[in-house]
Amino acid sequence: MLEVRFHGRGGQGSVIASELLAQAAFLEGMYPQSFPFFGVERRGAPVTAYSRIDSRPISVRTSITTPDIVVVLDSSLLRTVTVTSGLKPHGLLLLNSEGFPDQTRVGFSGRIATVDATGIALAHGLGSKSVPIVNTAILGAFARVSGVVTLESVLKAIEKGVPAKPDANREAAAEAFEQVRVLEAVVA
Amino acid sequence: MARLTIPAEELMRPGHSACPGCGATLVMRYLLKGLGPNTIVTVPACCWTVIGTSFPTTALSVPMIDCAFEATGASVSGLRAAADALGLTDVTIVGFAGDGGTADIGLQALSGMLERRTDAIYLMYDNEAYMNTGNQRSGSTPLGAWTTTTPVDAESRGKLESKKDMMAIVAAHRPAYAATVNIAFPEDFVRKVEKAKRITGSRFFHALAPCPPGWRYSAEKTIALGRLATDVNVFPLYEVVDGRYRITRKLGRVKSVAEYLKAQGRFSHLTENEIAAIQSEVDAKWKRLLELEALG
Amino acid sequence: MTSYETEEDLPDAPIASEPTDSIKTASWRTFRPVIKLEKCTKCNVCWKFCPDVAIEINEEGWPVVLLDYCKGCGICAEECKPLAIEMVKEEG
Amino acid sequence: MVQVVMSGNHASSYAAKLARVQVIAAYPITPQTTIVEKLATFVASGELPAQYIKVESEHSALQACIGAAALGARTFTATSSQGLLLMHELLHWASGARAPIVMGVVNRAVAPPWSLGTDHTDTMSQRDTGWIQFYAESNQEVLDTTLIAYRLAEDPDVRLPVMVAEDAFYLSHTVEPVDVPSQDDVDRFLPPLARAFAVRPGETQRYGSFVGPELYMEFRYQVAKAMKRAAHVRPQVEEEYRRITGRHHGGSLAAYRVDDADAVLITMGTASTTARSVVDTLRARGKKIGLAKLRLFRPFPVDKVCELAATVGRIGVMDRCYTYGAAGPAYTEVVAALFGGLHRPIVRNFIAGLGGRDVTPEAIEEMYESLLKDRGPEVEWVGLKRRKGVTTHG
Repeated sequence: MLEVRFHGRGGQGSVIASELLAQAAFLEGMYPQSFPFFGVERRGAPVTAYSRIDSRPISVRTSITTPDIVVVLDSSLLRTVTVTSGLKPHGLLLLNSEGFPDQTRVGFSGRIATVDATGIALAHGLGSKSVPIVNTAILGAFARVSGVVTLESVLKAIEKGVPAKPDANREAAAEAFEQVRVLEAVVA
Repeated sequence: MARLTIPAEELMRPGHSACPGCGATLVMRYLLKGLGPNTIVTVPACCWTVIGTSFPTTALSVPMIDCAFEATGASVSGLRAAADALGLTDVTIVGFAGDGGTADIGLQALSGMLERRTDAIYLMYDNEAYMNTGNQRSGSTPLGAWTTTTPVDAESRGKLESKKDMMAIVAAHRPAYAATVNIAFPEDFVRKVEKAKRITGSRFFHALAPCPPGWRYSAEKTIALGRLATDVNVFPLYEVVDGRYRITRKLGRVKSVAEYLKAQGRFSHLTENEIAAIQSEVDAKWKRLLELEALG
Repeated sequence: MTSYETEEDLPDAPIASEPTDSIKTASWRTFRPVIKLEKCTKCNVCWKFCPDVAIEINEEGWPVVLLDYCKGCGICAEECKPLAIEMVKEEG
Repeated sequence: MVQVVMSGNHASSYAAKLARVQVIAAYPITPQTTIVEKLATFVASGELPAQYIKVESEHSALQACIGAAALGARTFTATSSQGLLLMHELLHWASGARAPIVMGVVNRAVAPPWSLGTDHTDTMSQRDTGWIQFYAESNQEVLDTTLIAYRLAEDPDVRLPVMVAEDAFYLSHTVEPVDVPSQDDVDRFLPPLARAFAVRPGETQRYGSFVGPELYMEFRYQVAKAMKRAAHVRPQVEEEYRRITGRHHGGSLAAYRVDDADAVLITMGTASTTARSVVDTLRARGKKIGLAKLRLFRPFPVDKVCELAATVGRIGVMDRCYTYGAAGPAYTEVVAALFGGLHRPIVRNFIAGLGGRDVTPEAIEEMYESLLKDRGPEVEWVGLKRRKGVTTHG
């Protein structure tokens, strides 16, 4: 079973990202379970959402404390939220940022992938400068680096799942799939 | 240095959890500037339940007493009765509730409080929908507005009913004082609060509280939109003292309501004649208000 | 701020008494207001309209943004008549 | 101390007056109305300098009391049946806020169909709300228990709201002699309410607050602890009340002629008076039976029930209420209490007196006879009008 934790800010689409991931996994015949951290969503305030994906029906209903993959939709969160807490050493950290962060600052020496989801989203008119909608772009990158779901099922999930601009969202996901870059784990 | 036009003392603290650009925080801030520290605020389920932050912190320097969604008016009466019984005579008791908590689920308790002439202030901060639960339609949502429960689609054009006129309902109870206040006009807001503080008996405020995520506009426009609401006569500023109406802001030329509606995503679907229908409703209400004022 | 970890730490009734000043909401913003004092006329409008009480007026009467709390809503910049406030993007 | 012939309702009003309540908030409902009417005369005459808020609903009545209690005033309210059900949201709120409110409840059946008769369904439906719950058997007990309720509610180790239930009409509108303690005696027993918890103007305090999963259980555990402590504080308070007034009502489970009994019936409220007389008549005919009056339903006297089972082989529980899809709530609690104990008496549930139906001596005798038989239905609706003879499980 694979466990994913999404970090974002209110209004950036983290919860929809987890739901789209669930839909994509389902389309590939897998059993998904996605849920938001039920707290106080405020535009701009930190938000977390979770996904579980397994080949068998998922048999646990708790929050996720040791994720295999952490996805960060807004890297400014690195300043205030320990996004890597509980992240498995051999796990993956996928960041929406232009460049690679200094690994020590992030406190994680496993695989790190980055993609400029904000740039891609704004280029496709998704959200505004202050609140870019980056969830579909980050999912495109996720498809590439996670090895869990294919880009094709992510695009199909986006088709039905996004509240607006399905085409722009699909293009953003495809573009992020291309642009995502991976820094292999320093640890053997 | 320009003299401050409203009291300097801050009884609402920074660090609260309101959305950026939230109108309801300025409503609280100006209310407490007008009333001062000897104030106790009782708050039902609403945005402020969350804005006030979670334990162990509180966003007000004065006591805030949580109460049930339907019962702000009763909580106010209970606090006032206890204050009188315990000799805390000069403390001001305030009920501070949202539009849903006042116009819908809390209307009965408010009516009871007013009918009992409870010597207290009840302020309804009006962001025009159940915003704390994600923008569902309330009785105070304006005609034509999109909300999650009044979607825009083939069979639905946003809210089909007009906004519930709380000031008229409250005025029918003949309170000692009732007024509309708007955060875009803080001086008028605080002056009315200071005036109400000096009056004994039941006093009511209808405060406009623009809401960026709910009304779908960019956060920096909160004040501009609040100003526009009054300047297009959607939210006229007036007070009712012992049944006599007095408009506290009159403009030579009134702007068209279209300018106000087009600045908000929740109205972006409106057609020209839907806007025209809203314009005529606004004009009719303004005309009625002028007539009420003329009654003297 | 006192820490409340266990049941014994709690007050006997659900009463919260720590001011929210201990909560830094800075991380919420993606833009930050920068006040160009040379244009500022000390009119206090920014202080007046801040929903987060995140602008203070210092002794000389200048407005000072409390960056611990500012959520970057931009009302101050929007309402500043002399256009002395600019919203600047926070670095990544 | 003076003896006055008065109704159960007025006994409740006198107790509130003697307790020097400061804020009353109440909404009228049959059969509670003469409680609040009497209080209105006390306030109007100046005998009771309280603030009386005539609210527009029971929901508001309890919210007003909670608001007043937050400032540290001693509060009183009273209601019945539908009114108590409307208060349900605030009943949970009061215990969570640790508000020491005392409420008189005149037990009355819940609609539909409308019924004014006594029935414990209203108060039994509130057994999970964190209120201490007494059930009175006499007007004297209503007055005494209401005063005891204030001492218990305001005890620093307790600080929980208390409900004193009395049966509609059998007590509320029945007049009988009641010893009314002097104001001095009551003042000695019940000092003014210490404003320990009260919020003070000018303080940075939020009363109620908001928590995530990390602290909610801990706050609610405090209410659970307070209820446990109430079980220990109650006997001390009642002992002191006996010392001052000479009266004691038998504690949480008042046993009568149980020591050598083969069968004991547990009853609540006014049925206990009738049952006690039946014990005497059947004892006179050589039947070894006894009675235990369950007076305190929350906190439930588990130890007392287990004590009873140590010497009695057959226990009947008369419920003036029924939980659909299960059994009578008092029966369910008794069986649960015994499960952890050492003894396995036969326990049977008798549903009787719903909607104000008389619990006659004959009905009580029928319960004892059924209890003394080796086999019988687990739950029996006694006095139920059915064509078939046997009134078995509901």
